[in-house]
Amino acid sequence: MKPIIKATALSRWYGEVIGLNDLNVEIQPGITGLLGPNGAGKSTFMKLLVGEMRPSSGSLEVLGHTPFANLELYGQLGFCPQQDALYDHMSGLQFVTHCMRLAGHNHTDAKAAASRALQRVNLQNAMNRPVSGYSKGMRQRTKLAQAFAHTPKLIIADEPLTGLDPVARHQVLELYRELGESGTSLVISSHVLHEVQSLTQRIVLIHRGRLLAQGSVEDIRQLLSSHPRKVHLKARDPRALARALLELPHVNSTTLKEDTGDLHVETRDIQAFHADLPALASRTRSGIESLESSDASLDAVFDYLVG
Amino acid sequence: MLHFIQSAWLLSRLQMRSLLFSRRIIFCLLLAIAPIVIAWFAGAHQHASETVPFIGMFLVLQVIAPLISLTVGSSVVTEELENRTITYIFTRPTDRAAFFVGRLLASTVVSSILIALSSLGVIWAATYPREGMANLTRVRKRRGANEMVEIVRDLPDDLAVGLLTAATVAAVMYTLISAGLGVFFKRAMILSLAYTFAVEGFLANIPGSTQKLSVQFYLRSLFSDSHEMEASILSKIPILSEATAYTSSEALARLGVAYLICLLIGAFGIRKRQYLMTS
Amino acid sequence: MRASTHTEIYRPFTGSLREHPHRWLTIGASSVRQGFKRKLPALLLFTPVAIGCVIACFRVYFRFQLLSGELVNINSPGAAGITMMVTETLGDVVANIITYTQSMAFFSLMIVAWYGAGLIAEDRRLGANLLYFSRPISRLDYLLGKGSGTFAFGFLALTLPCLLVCSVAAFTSPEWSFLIEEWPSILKVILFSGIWVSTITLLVLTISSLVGRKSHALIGIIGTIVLSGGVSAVLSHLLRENAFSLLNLFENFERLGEWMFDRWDSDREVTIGQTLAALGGFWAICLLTLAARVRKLEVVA
Amino acid sequence: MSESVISIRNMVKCYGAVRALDGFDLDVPPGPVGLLGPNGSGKTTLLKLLLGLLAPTEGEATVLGYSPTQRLDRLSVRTVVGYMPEGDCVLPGMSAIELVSTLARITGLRNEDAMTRAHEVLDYVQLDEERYRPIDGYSTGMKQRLKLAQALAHDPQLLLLDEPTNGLDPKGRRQMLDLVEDLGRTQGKNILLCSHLLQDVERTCDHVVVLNEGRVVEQGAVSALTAAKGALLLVEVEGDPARFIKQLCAAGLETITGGDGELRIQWPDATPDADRVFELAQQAGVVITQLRQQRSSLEDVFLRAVGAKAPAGSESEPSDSTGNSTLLKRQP
Repeated sequence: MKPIIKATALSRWYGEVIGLNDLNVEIQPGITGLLGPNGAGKSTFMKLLVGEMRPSSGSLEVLGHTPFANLELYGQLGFCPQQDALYDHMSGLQFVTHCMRLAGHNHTDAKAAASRALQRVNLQNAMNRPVSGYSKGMRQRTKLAQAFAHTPKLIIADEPLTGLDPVARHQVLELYRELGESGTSLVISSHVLHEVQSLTQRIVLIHRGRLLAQGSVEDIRQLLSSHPRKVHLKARDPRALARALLELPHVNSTTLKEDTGDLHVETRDIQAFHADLPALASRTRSGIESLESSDASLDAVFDYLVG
Repeated sequence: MLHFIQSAWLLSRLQMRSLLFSRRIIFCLLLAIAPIVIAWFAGAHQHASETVPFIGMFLVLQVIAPLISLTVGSSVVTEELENRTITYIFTRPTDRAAFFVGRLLASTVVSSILIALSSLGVIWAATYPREGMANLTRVRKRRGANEMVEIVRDLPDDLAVGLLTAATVAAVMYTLISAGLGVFFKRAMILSLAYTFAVEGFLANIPGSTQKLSVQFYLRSLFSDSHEMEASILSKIPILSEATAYTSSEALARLGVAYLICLLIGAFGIRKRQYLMTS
Repeated sequence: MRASTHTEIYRPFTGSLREHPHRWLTIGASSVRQGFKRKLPALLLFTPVAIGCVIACFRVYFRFQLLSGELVNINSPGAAGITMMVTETLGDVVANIITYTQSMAFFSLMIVAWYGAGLIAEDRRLGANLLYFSRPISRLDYLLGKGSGTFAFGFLALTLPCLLVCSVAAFTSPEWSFLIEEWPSILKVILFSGIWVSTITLLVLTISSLVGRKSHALIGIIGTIVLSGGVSAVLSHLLRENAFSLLNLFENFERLGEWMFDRWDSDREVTIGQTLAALGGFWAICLLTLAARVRKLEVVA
Repeated sequence: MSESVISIRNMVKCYGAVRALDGFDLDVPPGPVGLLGPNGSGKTTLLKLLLGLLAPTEGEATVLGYSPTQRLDRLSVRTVVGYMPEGDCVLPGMSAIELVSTLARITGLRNEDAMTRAHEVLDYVQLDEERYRPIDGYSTGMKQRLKLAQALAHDPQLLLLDEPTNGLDPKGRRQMLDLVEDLGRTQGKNILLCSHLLQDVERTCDHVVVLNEGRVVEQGAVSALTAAKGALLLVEVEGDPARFIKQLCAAGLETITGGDGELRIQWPDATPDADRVFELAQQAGVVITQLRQQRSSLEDVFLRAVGAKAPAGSESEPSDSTGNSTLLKRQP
């Protein structure tokens, strides 16, 4: 499939501060998580995607267009900015209708599309109240409504989850899942990794302005062979289990946490470990209570890569 | 083209509403009322044909009109930029020039109405008949007994018209200048204040042809050309005597040309420029 | 992934807190230290004050030298004429000091404005009020601290140079005659400059508390001074009513100076009572606004 | 359980018509305590009340023996309480060491104590050579740690932390959580931690209080609240689970298959015996990659307490992406 976003040797700097440094990335349609530590160039990349800035060198194509002030692209693009900035004296409905009218729709369809979008984000009873009275979660959902009201092909969301309480965060995530399923491509930048992982397996990791890793979390984890896999076991008799595990050839080390009774096992070959475990468990009868490999989590991958 | 006009009209309505609810407008109202109050007090002591030119020229045209239009005009671009709502407009398939023209239209309408009302207020306050006129006669007596007789209550009407046109033109011009500066520079308000009171104040007040570069010069020619100024104090000040070089129609033509050029520069500028919103 | 225990050892604090720690003094001292961190503005602002002070000292020094006659040997022809002319230009010492104080008033205002404008405005913009008021300080401590910081700059700009000039006068006057005869006027000079500095401190802090940023505060201060001067001039001209000159801060202080050093020319229409009332009113407005704004600052914390 | 650190009686705070705090009693135990609640549930108002910055409409509170609602204790309570504000806050034009020592001196430390204490605290939060640089060059992580340092400057017995990990990147977040966990658990400081990121609260706090619309709707020890209810085993299997399921049913264990190949085995009695499951898996020649007891997370506790239904009906992990019944249709 044709990539929705294609960046070749893209770099952008402000004075001596480097934003992006020779970034080459292709993003396929679907939901993609854009990750990276603070100051890695994520927000610079977002601003270039939305056409708020021109690249200093290299080229960038979004849906086949060069994004800066490109009216044709903006018809198919929705942007949900990070700052919590809205027109406080307008109501939610007026704001989204205003945005739709600017996109060239006449008053009736604009109002209809706006109320549909606001219903979809669960703001139907608050949409006629001025935005100044909205909670942080409601403002975030209003911003999102204006991003997908005109059913764009691609929605770009910059840190949509920070500062939201769990209730609002759930609703926004559900919304993104629904949009993803309905065929709209999504690029979401966030620091709340476990939320991003619950939304999509495909991530793009940017660090110091360059592409560090791309693909599904599991595949990236496989590539990181230098890091042994970590497994956590809880058992009634952890010492017996530990002794037995050490006999397995591919187990590097087992550490026992006395306060929580957890057993941390590091192994070179995770498949072999999983294959041998059932036999070992039934043989030692050490009463395993839980077996978790938190290693494939996005947090762990992020740690190994970014450190 | 229709979409351009439609979005321009939409954005100007939005700017109109946000202006009317903002604190700027209260500041402008105070500025508009000030000359009226002064004219009211002055009316008790001086004859209208003396106060109106004095207040009109020095207070309204040189201070109040520019200040009001700068306050309103500088918010055309910088207001949305500062509270970051510009992203919603710049990621829409609308021409950015429509954003500039639309909001400029709303600001110009607001500032010209305010300043026109303020000048009307000045004229009304100066000519309002009041018992205070009694002591006016006493003042006249010392300067020559016969003058008391010809106290003329009403004002030569072309002086009033002159003040109104000059004030409105001042509003239109200065709103565009501050909006244009807003397109290119971050601190539009301070820059336009500097331009109006420092640069123009300097250019317009030294004799010589450099006066033609300043808006004030043309405003003066608009205002002073409209009536014979023999009796009023303005003729006594040498700088102003050169103002009558242009008739009001010539001055209007030149200002019109300048207006168009600035408008085009602003429209193209806003399309090309990258607006970085610092976090 | 459980967290490994933290290797950093956290050492509890063994010392004790002071009983009455004069918290406002700490705030004042830190604002002064902050002010003098940047050298260039300090240099630019304080050089005119230094030059003025040096000139005043020399004038006073020559004045007394001429009196004692060492400078010009008496028997040379025409010496008397020269000394007469020079003494006449130098004028009486106290008059010298008063003119010096009034001429430095403007510079001291600029210095106090530059250092004081950001004290409350930048605190609000950068959220420092959250840090200040999560400490056991009352609003009075905060205000006293900021006020003392600004006053210190004013003191350095005006009162200290005046004291310097007076001390030079005292040393050079024959057998301390200046000190013995004129000591009340020295006290008056100190009082006068003290009042001026505290008034502009109040003005600067009030405006600083009203606006959001240091640059806006500076514009506000300059605006207030120019506007009050301009409005009072225009009004008094237009309405031929001199009561409006009460609005102008500088004129009020001129009259105050004349009255304090009993050089009051009687045919002034504005009486000293009105001037003092105007100053009192100004102080009241400033203190009320400051109290209200700082209360808002604390609750926002 | 020793005497509570904070005890609040019938606390009411009204801003005009809005009742930010709706009259509630609360006893906060010593040690690290999490304070949860959706936006606008009264958390910040409560913190300001404890600091003595706000006077309540009714009710009173005692913090470590001081009563911040009374006039005389209003200021002195802040000598034993350290507050880490949420937003960015810095003293203009100062470096880290100046900021911490000035604030320590303002609290009441002597000059020499303030300077040594500032260095100690900055070492603790690992702001090494950056402490001499002006703060506007700091990253968000360093600013958060500096805020924690200034709260620790006068060694308070109670720490009020407002969203310490908000907006941090994962590395910064881990450093901050290590600090908070060390302070709470190893150094034994009393902490009241406000946060939206419930994973962080779960990791650093022992006790939790949930506020909603100005009232306490849930409180208790974290371990108790998230304890496993009933013996439900979640097993993730590689390869074809069908034979394994047959084995399980044969052994009389009722099994439901979740969305992404996750098996839910309902154990008849309360104590599941995982070895049996491994034995069955070995016989079925199937590889188990994940096995854990079904425990509700703090997020589920929070969502239940705040009245928003947990996603997908069953008390599953928050990261369960197979939410068939989406929240969109339901009223929040």
